[in-house]
Amino acid sequence: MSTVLDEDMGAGAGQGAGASRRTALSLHRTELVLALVAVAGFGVLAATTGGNILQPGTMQAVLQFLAVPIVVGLAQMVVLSVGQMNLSVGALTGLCAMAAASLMADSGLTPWLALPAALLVGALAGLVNGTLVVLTRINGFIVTLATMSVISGLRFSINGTGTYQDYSPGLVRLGRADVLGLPVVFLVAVATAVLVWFFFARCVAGRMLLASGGNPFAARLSGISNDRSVVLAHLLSGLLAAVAGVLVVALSGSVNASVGDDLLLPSFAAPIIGGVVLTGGVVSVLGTCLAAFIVRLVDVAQAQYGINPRWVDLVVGAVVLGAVLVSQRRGKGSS
Amino acid sequence: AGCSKREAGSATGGDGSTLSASEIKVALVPGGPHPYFQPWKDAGAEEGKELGLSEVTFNETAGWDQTKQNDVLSSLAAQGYNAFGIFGVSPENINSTFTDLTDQGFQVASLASCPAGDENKAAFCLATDVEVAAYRAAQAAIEAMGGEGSLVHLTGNRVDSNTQRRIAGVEKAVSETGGKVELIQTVTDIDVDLQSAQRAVADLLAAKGGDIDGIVTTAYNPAVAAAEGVKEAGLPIKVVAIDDDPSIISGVEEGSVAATVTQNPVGQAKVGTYALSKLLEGCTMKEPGVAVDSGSFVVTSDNVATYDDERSAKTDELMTAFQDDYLSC
Amino acid sequence: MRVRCSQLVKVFPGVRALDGVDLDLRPGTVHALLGENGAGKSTLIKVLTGVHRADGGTVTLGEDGETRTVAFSRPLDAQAAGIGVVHQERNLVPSFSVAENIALQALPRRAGVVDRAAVRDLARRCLAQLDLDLDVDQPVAELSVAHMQLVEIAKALATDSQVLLLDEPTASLTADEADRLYAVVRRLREQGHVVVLVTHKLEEVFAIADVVTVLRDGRSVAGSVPLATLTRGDVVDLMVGRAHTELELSERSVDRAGTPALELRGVSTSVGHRGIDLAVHRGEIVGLYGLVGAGRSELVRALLGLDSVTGGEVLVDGDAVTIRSVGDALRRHRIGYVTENRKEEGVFLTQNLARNVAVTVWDRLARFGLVRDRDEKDLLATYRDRLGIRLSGPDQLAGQLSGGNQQKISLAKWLAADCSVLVVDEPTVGIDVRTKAAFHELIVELADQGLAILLITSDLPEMVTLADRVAVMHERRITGELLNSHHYTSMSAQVIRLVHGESAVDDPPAA
Amino acid sequence: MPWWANPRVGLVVVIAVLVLGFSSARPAFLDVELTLVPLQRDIAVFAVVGLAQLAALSLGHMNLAVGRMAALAAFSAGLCYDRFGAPLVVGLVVALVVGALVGALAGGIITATGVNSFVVTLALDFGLLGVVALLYDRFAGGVAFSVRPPGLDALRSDTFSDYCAGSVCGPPVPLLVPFALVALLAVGLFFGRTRQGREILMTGSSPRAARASGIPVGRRIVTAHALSGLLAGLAGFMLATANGAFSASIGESFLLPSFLAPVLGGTLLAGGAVSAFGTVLGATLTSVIQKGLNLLQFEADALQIFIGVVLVVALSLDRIRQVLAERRGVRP
Ligand SMILES: Nc1ncnc2c1ncn2[C@@H]1O[C@H](COP(=O)(O)OP(=O)(O)OP(=O)(O)O)[C@@H](O)[C@H]1O
Ligand SMILES: Nc1ncnc2c1ncn2[C@@H]1O[C@H](COP(=O)(O)OP(=O)(O)OP(=O)(O)O)[C@@H](O)[C@H]1O
Ligand SMILES: [Mg+2]
Ligand SMILES: [Mg+2]
Repeated sequence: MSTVLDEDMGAGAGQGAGASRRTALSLHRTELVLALVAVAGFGVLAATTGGNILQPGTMQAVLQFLAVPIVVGLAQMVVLSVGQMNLSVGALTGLCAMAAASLMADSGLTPWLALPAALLVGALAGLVNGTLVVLTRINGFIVTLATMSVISGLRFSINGTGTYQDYSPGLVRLGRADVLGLPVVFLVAVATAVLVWFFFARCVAGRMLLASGGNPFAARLSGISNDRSVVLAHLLSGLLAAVAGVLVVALSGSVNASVGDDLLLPSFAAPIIGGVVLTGGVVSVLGTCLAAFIVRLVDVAQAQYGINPRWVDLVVGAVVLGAVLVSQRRGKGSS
Repeated sequence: AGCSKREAGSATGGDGSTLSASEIKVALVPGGPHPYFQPWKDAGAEEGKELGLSEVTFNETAGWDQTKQNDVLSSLAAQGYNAFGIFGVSPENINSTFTDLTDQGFQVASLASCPAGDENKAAFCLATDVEVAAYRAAQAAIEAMGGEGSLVHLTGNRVDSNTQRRIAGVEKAVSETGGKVELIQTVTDIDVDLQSAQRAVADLLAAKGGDIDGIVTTAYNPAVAAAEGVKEAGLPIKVVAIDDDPSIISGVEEGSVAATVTQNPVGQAKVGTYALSKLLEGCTMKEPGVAVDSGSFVVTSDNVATYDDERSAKTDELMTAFQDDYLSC
Repeated sequence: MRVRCSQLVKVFPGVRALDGVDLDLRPGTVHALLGENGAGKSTLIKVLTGVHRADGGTVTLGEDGETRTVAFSRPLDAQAAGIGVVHQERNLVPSFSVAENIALQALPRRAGVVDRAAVRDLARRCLAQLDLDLDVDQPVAELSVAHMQLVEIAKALATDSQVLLLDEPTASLTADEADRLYAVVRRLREQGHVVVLVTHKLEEVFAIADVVTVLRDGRSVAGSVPLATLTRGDVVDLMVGRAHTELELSERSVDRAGTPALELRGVSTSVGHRGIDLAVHRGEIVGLYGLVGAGRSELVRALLGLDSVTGGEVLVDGDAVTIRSVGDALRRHRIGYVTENRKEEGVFLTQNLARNVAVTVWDRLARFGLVRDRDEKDLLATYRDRLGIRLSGPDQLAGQLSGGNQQKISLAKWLAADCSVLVVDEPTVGIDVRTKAAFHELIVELADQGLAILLITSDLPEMVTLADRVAVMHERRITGELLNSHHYTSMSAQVIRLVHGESAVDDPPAA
Repeated sequence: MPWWANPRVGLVVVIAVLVLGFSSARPAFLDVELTLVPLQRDIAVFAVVGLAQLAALSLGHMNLAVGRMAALAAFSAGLCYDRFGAPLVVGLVVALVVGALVGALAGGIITATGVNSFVVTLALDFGLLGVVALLYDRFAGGVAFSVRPPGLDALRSDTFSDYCAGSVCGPPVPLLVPFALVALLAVGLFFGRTRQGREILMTGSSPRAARASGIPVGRRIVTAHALSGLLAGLAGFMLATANGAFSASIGESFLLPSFLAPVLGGTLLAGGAVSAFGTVLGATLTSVIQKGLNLLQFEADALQIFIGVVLVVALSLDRIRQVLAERRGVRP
């Protein structure tokens, strides 16, 4: 074969084909569109409610209850990064909240001991999840469904149907405090998000998780242990769920075994609307946070407008689909 | 062709045959774990001991799922339980469950809630009339508001006929004020999880806290959340809660909750167990399927110390009513 | 470092992929590893690098005095022992940047945090060895196949191994890039490294290798023979196991008088083709040649509805048609399309072979709406024999086949579809010599039976052998059309001129 | 492949062991009227729910709206009985059609927009929740229809042993079970034997390769989702029948079991491989565990803990078989 043929090789470089290229680019586009949707939604709310939403009190309520969805979304995102799922995040959030409250109310521990203990519980549960997945090679979906059941049982066994209150006035005061108008719990959630972002963007361990999720075989060939990635992802997911639990304890002033029952779908919705793919290898901390914010705006809108509850779900459905549609249409249109 | 349906037979007890107290095993089956039902456990056991029954059990594993509850019931039946006091998870379906059990010769009572519609296939229904309870709660709220202003109603699962009845009860009380009180919002589906209830309350207060004069809650988690949220926000909103969980009673005591409407779970379990055992011993209902109100009590800071006596009195009254009026032995 | 394998055995369910292989890799040599598709070359490489664990035999490292026997249980072990590799299939993390993919095996780090400057540095150094100027921050998903391949080679260079195993590294490279690679290989040889080269391109073997090992059916039939002692014919005979005769195709005559089976008139596409005229008659093989990236694949993809045709006319048997999808093409117009991208589009890696082959003909196989497994298996058996596909059974998953055999499956499914027009894109990438010849015979036979064939290949000798006419594409335009004289030297000269956008006319074909 | 290497065999063994264990601990487990008949009814309903999810999983998609599709289908059946006095089977057909149409709508949105099925069906779930509530409000004056067509009660509570030809009576199998059997056979045949079903599986394992192989990918996606909706509709009808009323709460608890049954049975979440029979085994396994533990009368918390533990332990036992199979070099 002659070599003359290839002088102008690379003439077309940079226009490479391939569908996967789109995923990489569309992630940024998704984030951008979500940001636009969030700003627009917020703007519309502010305008139509006569600025009520901009009142400090309202803003605070909006952001306070955004903290837990963000952290729980991140907890799910971490396992999605390696192509796994964690169905136990919600129950685990509840368990950790109950454990912390119980340690303070029943055992009289100070929050300084109770909260780290709750975090430890979460991390341990995550470790168990990950280890079970790796050791038994049973589908992670099933394993975490089973552990979800176990965790729900444990959560319920701490205090039955009872509600803990007045466990630590100091902690609750802190949980409801704000710094420059930003609630402390929200700041904690943002800090957590920044840490998670840093972990995935810069830390060797985080990059390894993404490599395992993006192409397990390639990761193995590069000396990365996929098993270790799976265990680590579950462990971090448990830890983040525990952080969410701690936020619940600090924010609400009362917790019972029902906490976490309503978190499973939102935990998936935030990252998936945020552009994270179920098969792993791609994460978007910003997208997850923005998606959680948009979902939160829908709640707020419901309260602000006093929408007939019968129509709320229709509206939520339309908004979710609409937001995603806009982001994907954009993605298609400009590529 | 030549195929015909066999007549249904019966499995255990009932059907004319009578049982002695020591053969009677009663199961009290709520829809799922909930603080409201907790008194059933002890009240039922106590009554069972008093009557010399073989066993009275309390099983809350139904998990708010009618299919699971049916499962739990048939498992209990297979274990030899022959009388059931049931809080049906879904009131619109529960008559079928009752029919299944009675067809097999078991005795069934509908406790704490009656089936939806006008029919009751259980031997009797001993329950708070949820519509009346909600009506009274709304009335209490309206009274606390001084008879005028804006009211908000917080409640649970919308696609449940009990919720529908509660909404109707509140609406009735509001309409009776002749426009002086306005029901500005009904928030549903916030009983799943305490956090959702807290979030909904926070959003509500942020949106219209200033315009709201009263909140009436007819589900547990919203009640806890509303009591707390209002106290926290420091708004002059009157909150009327439901039931007498310790957290709510302490709210009534310290004034953050204007009133709570308590029901009579102890009476339901006690009288229910009694009547079920009598039915197995050969008594019959004079009027099968009768609905008996187990009573509801508005508790304010005035009577928080004494409402329980009132309630015990009601229970005793129910007991005699069953002995004298409802059962024929 | 010297590496010796003796009597290596590797068994997969249903196949003995390696059945007693001996290999002796001496420092300072380029060692060609040859064999037909499915002979076990890739498996041997995977055993040597810890991807698979051998079921028997030994691997020893080191010179005579101090040898040690090793059994790698994971890729990391092989890496640590100084063995680097480029596997046959691409193994990159799509969302990662070029730099990070190159450095992934040992990410430079500081306190657990990736040292991004060092990563970029390392990547640039490795790419520089290949004379490659790529944006190291670009995600590899955005690269062309060729560039991915080069990144993978750069990645293997990053660990500075004593032994470098290259499994068909040039399959998707052009000759120019291949030359750059071989420059690196020569340099490594001079530095005393061993390079193992697996390829089906015998010209490359004779240009660069010193020693050759030939595998057949998992056994080494020639163990570490100096290449100087062999001719091309000898090597082919060793691989095939019998005397192999070069294919002699008889002169063909094509009747171009009737309506073309497929004709493009002034076609433009959404990807930028303008005014494309092209006609393929029944019984004719039309070659479409061009540089990598000239837009040939894009043109046929648009034609088949995978992209859109925006202007001009497409005629099938003289009737203007609109083709919306491959299914449309197959069922309404009987046009088949063998893709160049076998891993993503050609085969269903996680489905069994029978289904892979029958996917285009289920409506024909169905009786009363139901498809019987037996019919699928018969179909597979037919093409197994016809194309010489090495498989262990119809239930084997396509992903478990050797690369070349996957290519054959991708082909078989369209042969089974019984089309009257066949569009074939790079059909013989990664296919061994014998199958290639068989395939050429098959294409000619199909054309003789009256099929119209549009053949895209970057393999110029193949083009000259097969095509009746050659159309050349440059920057998404047809720059000229030539009647094939089947005379390599003159044809190639003309084609090359067209390839660069010049006219071919002033140089009359030398017959 | 030896018979024991088949993953389905593992499930059968696990189920058999559990049944043995439970029935020796609680002989009541073998009580026909009170245990086995209700158990079969549960399995029938949840197998169909699982098959509904399986239809979406075949593509590597998910249907988060299974429950709500079931609710809407049950509503339509109820409406037919209530407003038009339709006979039993008409309501069933209407339920199936409505389910299929809603499913097709989901599939249509997914193909038209290219949005992830998770998001589309999640949004649809919310939308349907609202629609179902509004519809019951408008047409049933609340949350349930009370009218029951003739035959419904028999379908609900009878078993074949209630029907005798002369002295020969049928087996103690609930009348609902054949519905599940038909669904099982139909789904098995569809994915195993028909061109459409196979093309859906091919699409599931690689959409790009499917498109390049001439499979009308868009239409197959719509078909699979329509099938999912149809089966959800059937499940809704069956549950409404089993529970005795056409109410808005039908399907509320379908979501997790719908995934559990097929995934336990060997269906891949990633798409491209399904097992209809495995789904039935998966539903059986979960129902048996639930039933057995119910009979052991645990407290609410212990019950949940044990359900999880038994599930993991049972599946781990099956793993041993799998490991053995792999060691023997058997391809799964
Ligand atoms: N993971 C696997 N499972 C089962 N069989 C396999 C697997 N990998 C390879 N084989 C089989 O082993 C044999 C050798 O395959 P191998 O990939 O080593 O061939 P090769 O010489 O590299 O061929 P090619 O030139 O086509 O790349 C083939 O028959 C193939 O089907
Ligand atoms: N090796 C490459 N280098 C740069 N760009 C490439 C390369 N391969 C493909 N492309 C891109 O692909 C597009 C055209 O590719 P297409 O596959 O249609 O061309 P082709 O003539 O068939 O070449 P190939 O031999 O790669 O199949 C161009 O936009 C080009 O940018
Ligand atoms: Mg190979
Ligand atoms: Mg090409």
